[in-house]
Amino acid sequence: MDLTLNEDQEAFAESIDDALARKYTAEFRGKAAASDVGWDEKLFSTLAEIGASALTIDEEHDGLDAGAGEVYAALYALGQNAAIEPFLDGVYLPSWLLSASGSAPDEVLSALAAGEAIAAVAHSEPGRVWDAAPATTATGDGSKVTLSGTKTAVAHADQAKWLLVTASGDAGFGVYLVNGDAEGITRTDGRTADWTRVSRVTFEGTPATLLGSAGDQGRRAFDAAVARARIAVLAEAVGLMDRASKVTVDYLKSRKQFGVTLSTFQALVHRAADLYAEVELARSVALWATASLERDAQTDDTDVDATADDAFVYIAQAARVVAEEVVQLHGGIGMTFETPISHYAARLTSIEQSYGGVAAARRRVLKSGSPLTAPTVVRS
Amino acid sequence: MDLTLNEDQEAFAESIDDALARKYTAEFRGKAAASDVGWDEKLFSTLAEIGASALTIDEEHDGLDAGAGEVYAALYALGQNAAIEPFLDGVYLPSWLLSASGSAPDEVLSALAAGEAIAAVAHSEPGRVWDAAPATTATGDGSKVTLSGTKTAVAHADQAKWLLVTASGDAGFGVYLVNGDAEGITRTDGRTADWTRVSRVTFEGTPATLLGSAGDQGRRAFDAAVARARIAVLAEAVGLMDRASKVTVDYLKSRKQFGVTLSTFQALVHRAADLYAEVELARSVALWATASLERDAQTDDTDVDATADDAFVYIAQAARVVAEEVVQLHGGIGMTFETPISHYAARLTSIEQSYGGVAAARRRVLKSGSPLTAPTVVRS
Amino acid sequence: MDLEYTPEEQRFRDELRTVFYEKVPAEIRERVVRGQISREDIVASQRILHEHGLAVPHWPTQWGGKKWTATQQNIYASELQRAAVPTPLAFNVSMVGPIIAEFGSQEQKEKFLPATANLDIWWSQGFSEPEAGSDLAGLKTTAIRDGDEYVINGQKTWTTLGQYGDWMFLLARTNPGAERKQQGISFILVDMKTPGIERRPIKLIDGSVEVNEFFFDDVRVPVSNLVGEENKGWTYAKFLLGNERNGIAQVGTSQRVFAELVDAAKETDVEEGTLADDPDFRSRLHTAKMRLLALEATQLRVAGASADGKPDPASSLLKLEGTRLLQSLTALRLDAGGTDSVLVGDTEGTDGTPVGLSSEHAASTAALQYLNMRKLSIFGGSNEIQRGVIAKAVLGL
Amino acid sequence: MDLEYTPEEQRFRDELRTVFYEKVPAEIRERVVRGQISREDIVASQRILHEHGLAVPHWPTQWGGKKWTATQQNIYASELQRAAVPTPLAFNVSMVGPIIAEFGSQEQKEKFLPATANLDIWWSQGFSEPEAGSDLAGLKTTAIRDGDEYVINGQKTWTTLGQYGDWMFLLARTNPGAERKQQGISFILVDMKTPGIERRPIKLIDGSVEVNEFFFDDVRVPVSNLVGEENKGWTYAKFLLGNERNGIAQVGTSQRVFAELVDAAKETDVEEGTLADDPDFRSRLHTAKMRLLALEATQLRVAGASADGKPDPASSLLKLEGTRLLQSLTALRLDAGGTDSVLVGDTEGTDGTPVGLSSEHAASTAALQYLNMRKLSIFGGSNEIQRGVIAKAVLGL
Repeated sequence: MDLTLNEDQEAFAESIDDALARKYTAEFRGKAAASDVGWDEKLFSTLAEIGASALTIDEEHDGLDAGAGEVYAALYALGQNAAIEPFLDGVYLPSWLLSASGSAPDEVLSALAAGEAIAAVAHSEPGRVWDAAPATTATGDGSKVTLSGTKTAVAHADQAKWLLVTASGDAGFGVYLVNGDAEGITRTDGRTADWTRVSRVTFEGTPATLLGSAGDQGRRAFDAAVARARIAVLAEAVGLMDRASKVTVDYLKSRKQFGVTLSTFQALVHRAADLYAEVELARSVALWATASLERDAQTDDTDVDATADDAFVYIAQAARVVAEEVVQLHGGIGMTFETPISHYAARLTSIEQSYGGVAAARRRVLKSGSPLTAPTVVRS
Repeated sequence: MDLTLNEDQEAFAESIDDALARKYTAEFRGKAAASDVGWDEKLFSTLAEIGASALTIDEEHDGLDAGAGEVYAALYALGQNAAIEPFLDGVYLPSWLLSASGSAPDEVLSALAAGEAIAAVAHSEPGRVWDAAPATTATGDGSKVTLSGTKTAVAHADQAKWLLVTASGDAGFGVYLVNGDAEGITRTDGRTADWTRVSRVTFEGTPATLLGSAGDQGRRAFDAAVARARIAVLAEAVGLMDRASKVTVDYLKSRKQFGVTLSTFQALVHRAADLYAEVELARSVALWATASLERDAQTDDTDVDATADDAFVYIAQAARVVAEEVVQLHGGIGMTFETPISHYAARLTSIEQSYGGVAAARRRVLKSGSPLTAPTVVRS
Repeated sequence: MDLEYTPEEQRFRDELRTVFYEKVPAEIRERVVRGQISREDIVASQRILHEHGLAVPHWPTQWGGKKWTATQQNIYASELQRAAVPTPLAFNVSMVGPIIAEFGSQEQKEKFLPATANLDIWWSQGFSEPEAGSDLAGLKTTAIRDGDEYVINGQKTWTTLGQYGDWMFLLARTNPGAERKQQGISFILVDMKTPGIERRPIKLIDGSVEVNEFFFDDVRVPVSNLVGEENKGWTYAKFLLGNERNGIAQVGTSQRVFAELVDAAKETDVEEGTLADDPDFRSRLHTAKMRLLALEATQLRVAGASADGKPDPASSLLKLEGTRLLQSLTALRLDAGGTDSVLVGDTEGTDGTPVGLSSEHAASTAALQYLNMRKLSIFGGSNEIQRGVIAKAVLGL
Repeated sequence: MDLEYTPEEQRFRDELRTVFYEKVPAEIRERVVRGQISREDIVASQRILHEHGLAVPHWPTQWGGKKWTATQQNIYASELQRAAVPTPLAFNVSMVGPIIAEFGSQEQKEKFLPATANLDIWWSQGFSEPEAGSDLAGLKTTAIRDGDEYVINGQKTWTTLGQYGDWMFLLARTNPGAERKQQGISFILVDMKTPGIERRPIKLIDGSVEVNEFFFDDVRVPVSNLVGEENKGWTYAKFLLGNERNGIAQVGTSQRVFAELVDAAKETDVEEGTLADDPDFRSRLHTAKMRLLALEATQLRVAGASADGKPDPASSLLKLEGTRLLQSLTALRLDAGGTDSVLVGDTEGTDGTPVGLSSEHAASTAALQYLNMRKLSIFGGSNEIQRGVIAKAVLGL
C-alpha cells in the first residue's frame, strides 16, 4: 500500500518544476499565450529534453514507456506553475489514442516523443454533449475516407501537425488521422478562459485515415484514452491548487490592511486552514486515481472510466472551491491578469469543464452503480 | 406589497412570547416534557386564554376565525421559546382537518377552541412514506366503520381526547374520527428527539366515523391541511432560529476563553454574521409562504402544497445549518440538556423531519415543475 | 400581509417597463446579457432614461429627482436589472451626484449636476489606493494647498471604467498631520485633462479592462473644486456607504439570469432528454430559485421597513447574499455549458472583451462572466467587510 | 504506487478480523451500531481484545505492546471501527497508559499498567474545567503539597464516562504562583473512592449521560500518585496531543455507516421504487462516498509518510474532515428515515439512552445519534482548534 510517488517520480516532478519556476511569472505566461504558437517554444523543448514529451510513448518510438505515476509527476509540476505548454492535449492524449489503435504511423509517434511536433484531438462539437455520437461523418473506406463536420474547442489545432478526429462512419464511431494542412479544413481560432489556444475546425471532404477499428470497440478505446486524460488533468489541478493555496498563504503573511498583515485576521486564517484540507484531500483522490490506473495496467481490471469519473467529480468540486477562495482571499489583486493567482483560478475553471465537463461526469456517475458502492482505497 | 405582520399580529406574538419567556428555561422545559401530560398545563391554559387555541376555529364554535398571519405569530412565539405546548399538532392541524370535512361534531371544535382538549392526527405508519396510501384499513360503512392498522409518531396520542386517523377504505383514502378511549386501541408511548411525547398506536376493530368524503377529494383535503401545517411549522422554525442565534451571539459576548471573550475571535464573529443572514433569509421565506396562504384563502388559487414544499425545503436546510452552528459555537455546553440551546437544536432537527420529512419534500419538488419556474414574490 | 403591488405601483411598473423594453434598444440590452456592453451603450442608455426622467430618480427634485417611495425605488432597480438595461453610471448618479447635491456649492451644482445626470460628464471614483482597499481611511494621496490651487500627489487604483473618465472625484489628505487617519481628508473634483495624470490600465483575468490605476504627479486643481468643507471628506464618503440599498442585492439581475438558465437548460440536449430533465441540475436550479426568492422577499421586507432612506445595516445582508447568489448562478451557467462554456473567440468586443466562439450558445461567454463576476464579492466592500458590518452594527459583536 | 497490502499485511488483517468478528460477541457490535453500548460491553470487549494481545498494541512490548508498523496500526484502527467493536477505552490505552509507561515510576508501572490494559481499572480524564476548555492551560484546580500528600481543590468537567471511573488522571496546579500559565502544572492519579469527591452527571440533549462534572474538596492523595516530575504536567499532556493519529479520522466507522446507509436505502420504499433510486439521495451518497475515499487515502498517505510515531499536524486535518464527514453521514441517515427517524421509545437502554420505538428500522435512533455526534467536532480539540493548529503548524500563519 503506497499512495506516494517514488523517488524517481518525485525527482522528475522537481526537475520540471525547477525548469518552469525559474521563468513562469504571470507576465511570462501572458506573453507565451499571446505568442504566435500560444506557448513558449524554448521551454517546451527544455521540458522535452528532460523527457516530458516521451513519457507515454513506447521505446520503439524512442519513448520512455513510463507509467501513470510519471504522467502525474509531469502534470503536477506543470500545474504548479500554471504552465500552458501542451503536453497533455498535444502529446499524451494523442499518443494514447494512437497507441491504442495499433495502426499509428511510426513517424507520428516518433515526432511526438521527440517533442518535434504536437497533435490535436478533435472530438467536441458545438452544443453537443461529449458522450453523443459525433455528427461529423466519415464517408468512403480504405484509403479513400473523407470527413465532413464541425469540431469545437480543439486545443492547439493551429499548431498541430496532425488532427485526431472522431467521426461517425458506416461502421459507427471511429478516430481518424488527418494532416493538419489537409484540404477542406477551415479554422476559427480562439482561446479558452485560461488563455489556452483553441479552434473551431470545420472539415469538408477532408481526406483521413481510420485509426484502429471503428464501432463500439473503437469508442471504448477512445473513452479509455480520455479517461486517462481525465485522471492526468486532475494531477494538473492538484498542482494548481497546491501552488495557488501556498501563494495565498504567503499573501496573507505579507499583505497589510488596517496597519497589520492579513494573517492577523482569524476569519481569513481559518479559511486558509480549510483550503489546506481541501487541497490535501484532493491530492489523495488524484493519487488514488493514478494508482488505480497503474494497477489496472497490470491486471485485467478495466474500470478506468468509472475511476476517472469518480475522481473528476470530486476534484472539480474542490477546484472550484479553491479557485474561488484564493481569488477572494487576494481581493481585487486576485482578479488581475498581472498576478499569478488569477491564472491559477482561470485554469482550474477550465479544467472543471474539460473533456465534456463536470456536469456530464456527474450525470454518468449518478446513473452508474457508483453511489451505492462502498468506497475503498485498498484493493484486496 | 407587505411581507410583515400587522400591529395586532405583532402584539399577539409578543403577548405569547411574554407569557412563555417568563417561565421557559431549559429546566422548565425538561420538567414539562417529563410531566404526566408532556407539557405545562397551566401555561397551555394561559395561552388558550389569550386566544392561542381558538385561532383556527370559526366563530360558531367560539373560535377567532383568524388567518395565516395569526398562526404565524403564535408559532413564531412558541418557537422563540422552544415551547412544547401542543397547539399545532393538537389543535390547529386537527381543526383544519375537521373544518375541511364539513362533518365535524360541534363539541370537538368547541372543545379545541376553548383549550379544553386536544386531538391527535395519526397518519404516519412505520417504514412507509408520507405520501403512500395508508396500510391501515377502514372496514364497513355508515355508523359501523372499524379501523385496523398501526400508526406511528402520533404526537400527544396519550393526551388526545380524539384521534384523527387516516385509513384506506372501499372508497379509498379517508380521515376518521376516533375517540381516544375507544376499544381496540393499543399505545406504545415514546418521545421524539426533541422530547415531544409521541406514540405508536395500533387499532384493532376500533369504531370510527368518516370525516367528510373518502377518495381523492378526501386526500386532497388532507394534503391541503397538512400543507398549512407545514407552513405553520416553518414559523416555529424561524422563531427557534431567531432566538437560538441571539442566545449564541450573547454567549459569544460573555463566554471567555484564553482570557478574552469569544467575540474577540473573528472567525467566530464572521460565522455569527453568516448565521444572521441565514435566519433573516429563512424568515423572509416563511413570511412569503404565510402571505401566499393568506392570499390563496382569498382567491381560487390553491397552490398551497407547492408553496409549502418549496418553503419547507429551503427552511429545513437553513434549520440544519443554524442548529449545527449554534451548538458548535457554544462548544460542549451546547450539547447539554441543561442549556436552552440544545433544546432549540433538537426541536429544529425534529421539524426538518416533520410531516414526512425534508427528503420526501425534496423528491416532490424535484418531480414538479418548480425547479424550472422563475421565483417571484410579487403576484401581479 | 399582501403579495400584490397597489394599482398605482402596478401602473408605475408598467410605465417603467415601457421605457426599459421599448425605448432602450434591444441590441444594448442583448449586449448586457452577454456581458459585452460598451461605453457608448452606457451613455446612450442613460440619456434615454434621463429623457424619460428615469436616470436620477433619487436626486433632489430640483435636479431631476422623483421623491419615490422605497417600494417604487425597489421596483425601479429590479425592473431595470431584469430588463437588462445598463444601470445608470453609479459614479455619476449614486455617488458624486448626491454628494454635490447635498454638500456642493450652488455654482458646483449648476455646473455639474445636469451634465452628470445626462452623462455628458463621465465621472470616475478616486477612493482606493494600493495600500488602502478595505482599509480606505489608510489612503495616502495628498492635496496640499498652494494659493488658489491644490497640488495633488499620489496614486489611485481599482478605478472602474476610468479609461472613459472626464472627471474624477477623489479623496485626498489636505491635512496630512491630522491625529486620526479619518481626519484631514477632503473630497475634490479633478478634470482628467489636467497635466500630471497618468493612467495605467489593469487587465483582468477575463481579458477585459474594467479597472485602472492613476498616478498623480503635482496635479494642480483650483480650490473651487473642493466639495463642502476642507478636511470633511471622510464624512461625505461615509454618507455614500449604505446609501445604495436599492439594487445592491441585484435581485432583478439574478431573476434574469435564472430565466436565461432555465431557457438554456431546456434547449441543451444531454445524453437523455435535455438538461432541464437532469435531476442533479434541477436540484441545483431549485436551490438557486429558493435562495432568489428568499433574497427578493428580504429586500421587499427591508424596503418596506425603513423608508427614511438612511443607511441600513440590512444592506450588508443584501450585498452578501446577493453577490453570493449571482456568483453561484454564473457557476451554474458554466456547468450547464460544459466544454462549450470555456470557449472564447479571437474577435474582440468594443471594450476589449473577446466575443464567444459559438455565440449561438448561451454558454459562449459563461466562463468569462463567471471569472468576471468574482469581483462582486470583492469590490464595493468585500463580503468580509460586510460580515464585519453585520457583526458590529446588527449583532453588537 | 500500490493499492494492495503486502501478503503479510493481508494476513495480519485477516487475523484481526477473526478476533473482531468471531471473538467479540455480535450483540455487543450490534449495540455499537445502534449507539447503545454499556459499561459492561466496553469492559467485556476490551478484555477479549487483551486476551488476544489486541488491547494495547502501541504500548511498549514489555507491557503488552506489539511494535506494529504505521500501516499495521492503521489497519487495526480501521478494522476495529468497521467491525463495530467498541474501541478500547481511550483514557486507559491511549492516554494514561502511555504516560505511565513513559514517565511513571517502576512501582506505578507495575501497579497500574496490567490493570489498565485489562480494564480492571476504569480511568477517567481530569483535564477540562468550566473556564478551561479550548484554553486548557487556563486550568485552576490546585494540588497543594502537605507532607506526604497533595490536597486537591477545584472542579473538572466534560469527564466522559466518568460515572464508571475507578481512578482519574488529572492536571492540577502544584505551583499556582508560576510565571506562565503552562508552568506549575502536575499530572496526578486519584483514586475516585477518596473522600471529598463529588460527581454531578451532565445529561446531554439526546438523553444520555456521557459526561460528568467532578468537584474536589480537600481531596488528599499520596505524593506517590504524582506521575513524573512535579510541575512538568503540561509536557506530559502535550505528549498526548497528536499522539492519536490512528483512528482519529474514524475511517472505519464512516465506512461502516456508509454501508449501513446504502443497505437501508435499498430497503426503504419511497413514492417510486426505493430510496436507493432517488437521484437526490444518490447524489448525496456519492458526495459522501468520495469524501470518505479522500479521507481514507489521506490517512494512508499520512500513515505511510511518518512512521516515527511523532505528533503530526496532519492529525488535525484527519480529525477536522473525519468528524465533519461522520457528522454528515448521520445527517444523511436522519434524512433517509424521515419522520421515523425522530422517534424514540420510552424504555431505556442500559446506559440510560432510550431505545428506538421502531427498532426494526435503522432510522429508529438516527436523530439521537445525529444529535449525539455533534460532540465529535467539539470534544477532543474542537474543529476551531484544529484549524488553528493547521494554520500555525502547517501553514506558519
